[in-house]
Amino acid sequence: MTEKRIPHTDLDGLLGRLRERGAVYAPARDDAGDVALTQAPLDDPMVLEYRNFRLSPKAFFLPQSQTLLTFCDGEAHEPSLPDGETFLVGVRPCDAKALLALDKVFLDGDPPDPYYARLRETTTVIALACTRPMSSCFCTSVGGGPGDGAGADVLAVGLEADLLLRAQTPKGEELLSSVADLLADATDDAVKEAEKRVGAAESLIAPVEVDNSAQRLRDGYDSPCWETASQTCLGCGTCSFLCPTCHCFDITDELRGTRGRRVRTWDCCAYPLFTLHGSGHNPRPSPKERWRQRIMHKFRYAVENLDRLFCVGCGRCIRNCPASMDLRTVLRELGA
Amino acid sequence: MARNPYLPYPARIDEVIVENEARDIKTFRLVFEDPKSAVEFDHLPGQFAELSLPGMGEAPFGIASSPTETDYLLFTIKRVGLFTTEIHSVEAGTAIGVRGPMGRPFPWDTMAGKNLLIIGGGFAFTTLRAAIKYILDPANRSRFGSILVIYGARTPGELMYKDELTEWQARDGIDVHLTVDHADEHWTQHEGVVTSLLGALKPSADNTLVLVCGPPIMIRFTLVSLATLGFSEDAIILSLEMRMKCGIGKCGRCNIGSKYVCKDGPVFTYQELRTLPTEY
Amino acid sequence: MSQTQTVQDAATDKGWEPRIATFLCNWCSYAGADLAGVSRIQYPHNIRIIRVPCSGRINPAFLLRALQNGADGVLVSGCHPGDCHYISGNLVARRKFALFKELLQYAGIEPERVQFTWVSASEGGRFAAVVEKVVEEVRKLGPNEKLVKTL
Amino acid sequence: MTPSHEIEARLRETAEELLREKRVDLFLGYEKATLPFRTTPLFLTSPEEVERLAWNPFCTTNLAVYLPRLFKAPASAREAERAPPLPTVAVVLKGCDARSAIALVQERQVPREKLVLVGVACPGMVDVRKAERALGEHEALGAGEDALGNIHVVVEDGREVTLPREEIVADACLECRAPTPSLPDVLVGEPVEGKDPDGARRQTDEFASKTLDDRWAHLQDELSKCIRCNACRQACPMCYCKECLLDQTRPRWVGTSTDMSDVTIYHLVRAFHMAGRCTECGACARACSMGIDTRLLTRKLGQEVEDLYGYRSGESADVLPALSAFDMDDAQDFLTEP
Repeated sequence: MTEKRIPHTDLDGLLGRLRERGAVYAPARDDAGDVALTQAPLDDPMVLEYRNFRLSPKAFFLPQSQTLLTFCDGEAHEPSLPDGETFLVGVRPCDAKALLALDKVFLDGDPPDPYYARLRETTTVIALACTRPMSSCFCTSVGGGPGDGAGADVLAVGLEADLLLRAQTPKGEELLSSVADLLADATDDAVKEAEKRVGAAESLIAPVEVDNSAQRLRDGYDSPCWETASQTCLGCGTCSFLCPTCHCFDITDELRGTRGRRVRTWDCCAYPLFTLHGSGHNPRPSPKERWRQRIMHKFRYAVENLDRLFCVGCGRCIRNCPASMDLRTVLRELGA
Repeated sequence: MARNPYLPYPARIDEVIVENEARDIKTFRLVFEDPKSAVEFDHLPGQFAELSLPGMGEAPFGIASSPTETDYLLFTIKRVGLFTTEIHSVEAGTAIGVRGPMGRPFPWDTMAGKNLLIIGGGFAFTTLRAAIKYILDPANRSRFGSILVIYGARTPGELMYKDELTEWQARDGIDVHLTVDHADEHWTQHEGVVTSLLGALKPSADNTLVLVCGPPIMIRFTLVSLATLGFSEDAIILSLEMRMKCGIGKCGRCNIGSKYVCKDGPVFTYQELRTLPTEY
Repeated sequence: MSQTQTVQDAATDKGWEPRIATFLCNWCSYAGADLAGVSRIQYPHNIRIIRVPCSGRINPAFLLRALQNGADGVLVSGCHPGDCHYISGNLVARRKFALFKELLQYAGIEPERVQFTWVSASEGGRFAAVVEKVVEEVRKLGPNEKLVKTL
Repeated sequence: MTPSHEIEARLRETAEELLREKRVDLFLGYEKATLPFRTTPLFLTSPEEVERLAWNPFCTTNLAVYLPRLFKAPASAREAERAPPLPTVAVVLKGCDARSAIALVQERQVPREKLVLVGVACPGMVDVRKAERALGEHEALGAGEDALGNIHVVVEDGREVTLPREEIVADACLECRAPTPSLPDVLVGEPVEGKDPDGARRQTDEFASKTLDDRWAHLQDELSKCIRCNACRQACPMCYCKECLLDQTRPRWVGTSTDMSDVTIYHLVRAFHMAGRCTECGACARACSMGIDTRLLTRKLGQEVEDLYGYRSGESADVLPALSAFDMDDAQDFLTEP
């Protein structure tokens, strides 16, 4: 595992080199003050201090609307897959980790999803260790951490004067060697400083008890808490759409004249129509079943099925729920 | 490179057969445009496929034909929703896309050497027809014991595959009993719900597996009757219907608990179903 | 649906011609259009007529859908106030239409793209004149690019 | 302005009394949420739990949104036979929320006789987004209110920051014309006057004064943030349709994609359906996690309805909603004449 160092002052040079290879998305502050992954020629130095982005980067791998097929005169054709490289710089470790969950469904599943696979293949993720966790964060309880590089190709840790860069995958190794001339070797001091910073961030994160969640949720399937908790649910898709691991989708056809396309778009299990049969029967008829499904899917079914929690503790669903629901409350109530 | 799982095999609707009096159930006979597709499309009764009309959408349907019927695929479709209304309006000759075969078939290995009790209700008889055709094929018949079929519909006019039913009733090697909820003046066979006929026939549970497909209400009562007759939960095999989109375990729509109906099903034993949430 | 698709199909490669999705109530305006035809009154061929039971049946989403599917303009006509065959369908519709037109304009869509009028069964001439005017106004605007969806 | 803690105490007393005397089955109010600047709706059924009820500057949710589902009509005759009797519900309502409740009564979604409207004279609620922006990169770990109604925040390094209330109150609240609920069964707090009731007109006039193409460009820019999550619709008390036109599939009127044409039509349809029905509570804007100004179009339509038909939504339970009514002399200068 290669470990390197780059001074903050050389970051622009690094981004410049990446831009020669493909599209580069890096954190930038918008007019309203929000920091988002933005593809812009950066005049200002890259933003290194920020809370996590409002939107998770999952749309880079599973676009919200994606053409699966095109139609012409009754014939279906595969759209051409993108082949240019994309670099995502500054993804937080929780969001990088979410990619491992998505990989379980879209890469390891039989058959793999060719569209996801291609975007995953052409995209390099350079994560930036988190120094500013929020009160809604609980990554450390779901197997992650502010300095966890799993899911990323390179993990960067911001130091006083440098970034420590650690290759996580062969793709990351290749990337670091391709810009070796910009990098210095990591020193013991740098590694220690990184550890200290990550540790400091870790200490800010309040734990949530999710050990053995699958078993506890199995036991809690008929708990009255589902009814109580779901009373406030408005049935919108905010939690799912902002969630870095939620991946359910709909497929619809669009046609005009003899041309058209088959599109997949994000969908959400909180919507009543999600499971509605053509016959009018609905297996999950009320918010109770739908809210339970969302929690069960993340903390039990995914564990039973794919051996992985489908929650990375980013807290987006908690911060953005219009009814201020907090899934940690339910997990606590169920002792899950 | 592996075939894009979202890309359907091009096929053509060869023939459209109206199955019932209400004219809302039709059987579509499909022929692949490329004979190679027919080879790749290697299915077993119990499996389903996604059919699509370009621009009109896609929907999953149980395959009504047996792999022993090599020249075509059959799908029997009731007009209920968006896609089914579209497909009911097309004529023979229309291009159609087929993705599949998908899902787990009936457990043919377990069924070998067993007596089979096949219980169907109404429109859900489609994959059971595929199973019967498969069993009755001379190459397969000797692999199974006795075959008892119980098939019911609301009225005589609602029974599907009428010609075949008549043929099966006339031939050896299979015992077919029909029933209708409401008889008309020409009906000479059993009248009453499926469970009443099941109660009258009292099939033995000994070395017997049951395949059950039908509307939820029929299934509920049938399971009770089967328990009374001494059938164990792992001897009862059911097929579920769920709303589906991708058919390949990605879109998350057909989950029942940790199972995907599209991949882990649609065929489950009653024993397996008992471990799942009742969200179907 | 198929009617709005026809509007699209009418596109020709030789020069742009406005396509106007025209919603007419069954009782007055459709009969008015019919009368224009029977009386051999000339009017531009740019309209594609969609017959609805009453102007009160029209959901503004229909009009948006037409614009999304490539219509360059939309024309809606019903019975004159007081003449509605369902007594007050057009009067309820009038409020909807007034607000809808205002909404589109406020949102930045040219007001000429969506036009409303009343035509009775005896007003073949009026129908032709309205169509003439609407087609001319939309022609001046050029193709609808704001709401149309490119597939 | 009545201090929040007094209002909170009154609400608890009211709830305790109503539940204990079994005059209501359910008391719908607010409870502190896990994060600062937020409350979550509380469905209270037991008089022993009234201590959970909260009143503070963060009681933003329009609780009227939960009313239609509590009184949902049975889907079939068979269901009607088995349906439990309708509940009696007390609900805490600010000025805007009370208008929504009245509008729901008007549209016969909720029976008035089953409601106990507990109105609170509302000093304006804090906009979470504004508050979070005001803190910059700091995060609030706790928030409270002083006697003047200003917000005191403790941030992560232990410092306390004061945010002047008027700087972080929601736009909808600033523009509110009737913060004191009309027609309540119980009114809590001294009546409050609107802060800038002309603000809404000013904003629409300003937007209308832009050129057509600038307006379109602004709208597109705003809507390009949309992720089609439906939160604006779901948070709206007036969006109770059993099957929304935007969800219909036979035919599908609006595509599900993030194509700008689909997105724009989604928002035009949603806004239009609010014409003469929107009570200007701002729930849609609050619910939008992407910060879209969802009130841009609905605000304008509300004013048009008022100007053309002299009607404002939610002010009286007895009149016919403007778009269900008509007048022979309604303006029709928008028509195309030959």
